[in-house]
Amino acid sequence: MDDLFYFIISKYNYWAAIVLLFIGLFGIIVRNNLMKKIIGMVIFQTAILLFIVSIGVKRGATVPILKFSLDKQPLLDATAYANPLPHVLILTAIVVGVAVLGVALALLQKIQRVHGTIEEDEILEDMRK
Amino acid sequence: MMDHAPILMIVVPVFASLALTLIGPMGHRAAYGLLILSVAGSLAAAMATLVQVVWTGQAVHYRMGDWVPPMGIELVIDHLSAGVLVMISGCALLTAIYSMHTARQDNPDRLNHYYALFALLVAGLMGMTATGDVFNLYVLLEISALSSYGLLARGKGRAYYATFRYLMMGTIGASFYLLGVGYLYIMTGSLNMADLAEILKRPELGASVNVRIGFTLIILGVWIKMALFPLHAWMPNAYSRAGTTTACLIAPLMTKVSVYVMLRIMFTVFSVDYVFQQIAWSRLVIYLASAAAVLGMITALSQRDLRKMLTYIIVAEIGYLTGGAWLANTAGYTGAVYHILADGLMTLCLFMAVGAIIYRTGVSTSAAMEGIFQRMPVTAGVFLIAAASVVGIPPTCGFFSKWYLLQGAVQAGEWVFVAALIIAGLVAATLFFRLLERAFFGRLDDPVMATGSEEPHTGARTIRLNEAPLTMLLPLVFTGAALLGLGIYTNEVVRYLIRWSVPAGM
Amino acid sequence: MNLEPFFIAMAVAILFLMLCNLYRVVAGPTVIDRMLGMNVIGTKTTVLIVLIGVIDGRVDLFIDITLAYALLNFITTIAAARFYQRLAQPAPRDPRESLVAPSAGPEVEEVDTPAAVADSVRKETP
Amino acid sequence: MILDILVILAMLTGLLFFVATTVGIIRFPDFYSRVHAAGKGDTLSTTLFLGGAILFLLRDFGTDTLLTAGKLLLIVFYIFIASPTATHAIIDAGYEFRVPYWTRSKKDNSTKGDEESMDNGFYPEDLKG
Amino acid sequence: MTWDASLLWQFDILVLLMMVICAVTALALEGLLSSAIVTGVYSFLICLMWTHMMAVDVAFTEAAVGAAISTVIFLGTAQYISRWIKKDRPGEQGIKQLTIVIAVICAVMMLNATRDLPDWADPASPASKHLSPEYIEQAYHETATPNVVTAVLADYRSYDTMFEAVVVFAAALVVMVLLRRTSHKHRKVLHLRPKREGRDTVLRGAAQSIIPVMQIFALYVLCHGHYSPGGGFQGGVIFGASFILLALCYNLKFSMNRFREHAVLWCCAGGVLLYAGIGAACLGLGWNFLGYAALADLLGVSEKMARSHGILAVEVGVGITVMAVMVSLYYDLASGGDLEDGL
Repeated sequence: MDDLFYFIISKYNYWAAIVLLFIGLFGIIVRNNLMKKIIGMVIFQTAILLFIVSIGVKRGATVPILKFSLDKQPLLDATAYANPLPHVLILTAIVVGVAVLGVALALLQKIQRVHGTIEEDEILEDMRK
Repeated sequence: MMDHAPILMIVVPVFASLALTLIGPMGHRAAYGLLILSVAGSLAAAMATLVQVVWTGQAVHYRMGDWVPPMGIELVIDHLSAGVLVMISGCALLTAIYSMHTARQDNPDRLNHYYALFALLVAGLMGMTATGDVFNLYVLLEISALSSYGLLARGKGRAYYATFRYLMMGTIGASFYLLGVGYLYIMTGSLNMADLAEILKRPELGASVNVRIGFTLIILGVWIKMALFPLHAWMPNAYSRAGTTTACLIAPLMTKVSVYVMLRIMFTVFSVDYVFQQIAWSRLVIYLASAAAVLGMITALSQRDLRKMLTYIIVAEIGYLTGGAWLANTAGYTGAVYHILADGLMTLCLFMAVGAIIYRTGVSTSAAMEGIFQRMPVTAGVFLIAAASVVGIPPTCGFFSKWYLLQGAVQAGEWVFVAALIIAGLVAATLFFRLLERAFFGRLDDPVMATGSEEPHTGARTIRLNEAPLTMLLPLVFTGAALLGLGIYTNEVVRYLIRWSVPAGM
Repeated sequence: MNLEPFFIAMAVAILFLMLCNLYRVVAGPTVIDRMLGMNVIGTKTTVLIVLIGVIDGRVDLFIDITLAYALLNFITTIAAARFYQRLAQPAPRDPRESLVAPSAGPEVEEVDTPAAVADSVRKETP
Repeated sequence: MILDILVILAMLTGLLFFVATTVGIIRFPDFYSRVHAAGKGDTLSTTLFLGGAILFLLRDFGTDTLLTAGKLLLIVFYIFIASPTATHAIIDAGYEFRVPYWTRSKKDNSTKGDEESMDNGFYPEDLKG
Repeated sequence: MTWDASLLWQFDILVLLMMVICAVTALALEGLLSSAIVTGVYSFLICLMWTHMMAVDVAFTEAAVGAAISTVIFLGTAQYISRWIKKDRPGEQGIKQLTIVIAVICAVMMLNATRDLPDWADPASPASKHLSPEYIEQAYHETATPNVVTAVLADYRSYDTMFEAVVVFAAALVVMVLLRRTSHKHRKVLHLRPKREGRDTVLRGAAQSIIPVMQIFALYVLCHGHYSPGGGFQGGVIFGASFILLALCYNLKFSMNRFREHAVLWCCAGGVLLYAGIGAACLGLGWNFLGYAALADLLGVSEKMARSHGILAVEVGVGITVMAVMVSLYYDLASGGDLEDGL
């Protein structure tokens, strides 16, 4: 029982990330509405970010900002801090995500203006004319 | 300055794009000059690096901020990337020169911003090729993707939906790549390519299912980006609805750089042994590539729109490249790398020629080809060379890449791929023969042509010479000459450049 | 006195309340209800971040996030409210524009090519 | 010790108000009353929680903790401004949309006695999306 | 078995459960605005998750982006599109179903493969052993920056960060190129906002008291990034959000009079130019690109402090760019490109 419990505890974060990933992918593939596709894309991206941030977690570790002792000496024990590298990667990736979101929304406005709809099948019909 | 060439070729276009945004409405000519200057600077730096790499026979390393590699980011330019870098900046320079009339035609307003995005795209592609860090590659991938969305959406009204689909697929591809990098990072703890390669040699990682998942995800992401056959649906519409300059810039470069990334991941980060022994599906790729080559060409045959036809030819060429890379022998690899260079030039040449024809006739269907030999002899001549190269006729470089690919396929015993190469070549011959027939014997009083060309119903064959402007013609002719030159100097290119980059264990 | 278990209990309790509030977000029925739910969840997030900081023992690093939340959560709500205020006025809508986007008007410059001239002539004649 | 008890008291009271808010948000029949519950209860309980945190910090008194406590006070202050204003804006939007009030008679008409049953015809169409 | 010493798993599981609920709801709802708002809640929750994973910088960014910018630009776009989805038509689902089957198979394989991944929060995992200890142990000695994330972001991997700034700059440029209209022939979907001087007083009062604090706070976040979570990006977003708040509480014109479109564009490019310019200056002083230690002689400090100052200067560049880009995105997206009337 303990083994199973330990197994769940040590993996649930990855499971959640993968489930969210495929929920997002499902949204992108299945939904007909382009706005929904964008929302699916956002969820898809955040799931990946969640996965990568999970890599940086260490048990019993704190924020990767150095602690100082009373005589102003930094505490430089690597096990005491979470892994900073994934945080850096994800910071960059979040920014990229916002940039893509902005461009996608701008395109959406243009599509609405040109085709009068943001439903994929109606746009395709409109283009066939 | 020589030491800093690797970074200069990436940063100079970035500075140019900033300047183009900042200086505001400074006139078409100034913007055009600035763009050409920056891309030429980039090309000069790339050439310098190439010379250095070939001269010393060693890869050039550039440490960003003087940090030692696994901690900092480094640029690594070896024989493979040096060649691709010169190809990218060269194609970009030719397109930049070519863009004088077409870019203004496509962008009556905001030409500066258009050129700024142009420069950013070049910077992104150069950075992707030069970098030695897998995450940095992701960031630059997104830069090139974002700027290409902007460029593609400058097309006519229906380009928006095509661009939107491209954005969705591109984001999914980039995200898969990022997830794959995450998997590699969680198993190894490193992001530097050389360091990753070192760590991945450990046997316990070789057998790990998660490393395999990471590899699969990265390759899948790159395949989406480069439009390999079942994942290519976004490409034809996006490229064919774009403006002429955009198409000339993006069509040859984006897909080729993605192929380069695939090679980099397969053979630098992972190894030949890993890819062809641990990955169960590696043999299936050849079939995928064969299908891409044949189906791409056949679909191209059924297109009426010239640009769409060329896009489907790209789909087929991607099939060649992928197949060559996954043949797992030296000849196939040589063919694939050589074909990156050759196909970049060839696609550029075709798109430029078609762009010039569309610019003069105003028609984008194959009817535009009617009588081109009489009206635009130079353009038509270059088009002929490019077509010969796609089909694979000896003095052009297309022949030699096909030759290596065939040789590799025969050595590997992949008869499906051999058949696919031959069939695709024949279909391409048919395709271009039809076009060239119309171009040579075409009648200008053809009713189809009457809708678009000048002096529709004169009856008599009074044909005025109506060649494209000089700024379009020069790069076009140069590209045509380069196609021949690359073909003639195949031996040298292979001996000094490609042989050096063949991965160990091939 | 070690208050950490108490804080953990508080945090989990607030999370349960958040789960209940999520019902309002998910079920609606109107958008404004969802906005309300979002606002409430935002405040609870603020509190939770402070609690996590207290549990971790380094509150000073978490406070900036909280302050950012307190300031920015406001913006979203205002934006949504603004949106509905604009929508509340009945207005005739014409979302469909001409097929060619005005910013990328290639026809303007195409005039110098002969084909375009022929094209424009043909358009005018009927 | 006394501070500890104060912390516990403040946070428990805060939790109580949070519970009240949640009950209000879930159970109240119409939009206006829900906003009322959210606006009042939430602001107060957040204040109480953050007050608890301030008290907890002041257990070990020093310049650092004083600074942090000051920032927390700032947060309390701005939540005190922002949260009611946001609620006001929401109410304003609903009011301009002429969202109807809930009245006893309407409730009597519905057999289930739950707000869900009358929602369908109750709110303007535009508000549901 | 050390699970009892692990992180607060009850907490995580609740948050993750809520995240999944939000994700499903956001994709299932029919109204697009509702989905946008549920996405906002999703971003709150993920921010909470990240705070709990001790990724404060990431959580800060997500707070700034998710709580303010994403939802606002979603709402801004929603003015110009139809706000209801139509039911998916049955006939065209064949290929989609095939894709879904493939996706589900992939999901099962990936879920199965997590067995092989290092345990979550395991201090002995390869990622925690290989590179990160060196960063943590050396960053302070080499850059005088206690916030390791800032040190890695703006010094060790500053090349990435430069291109991150270029990405947002490119996004602003693309959105502007796409949407900005010079002609006013094709007018908007929604009409002009009615004059409602009286009832906006509350909002304006609140805005007047909040905006200055917000801007000072943004500057603090920007400059204090060495010692606490925050830095250029977060500070920039908060500063940009203050202009957005101004535009929301008054109107777009009011905000644009204070921060004109030209100035926005200049700031967009200027920030990146500052960043790349510092890199090029290092190159000119004989070090490699972005080797801030080159500035030591110029500033008259040690190399370590020169790196610290370099990080600050670079963060200022990122902050300027991001601030301007967020404002620019809002201007263009919320007004539909004609800059007449925003949200």
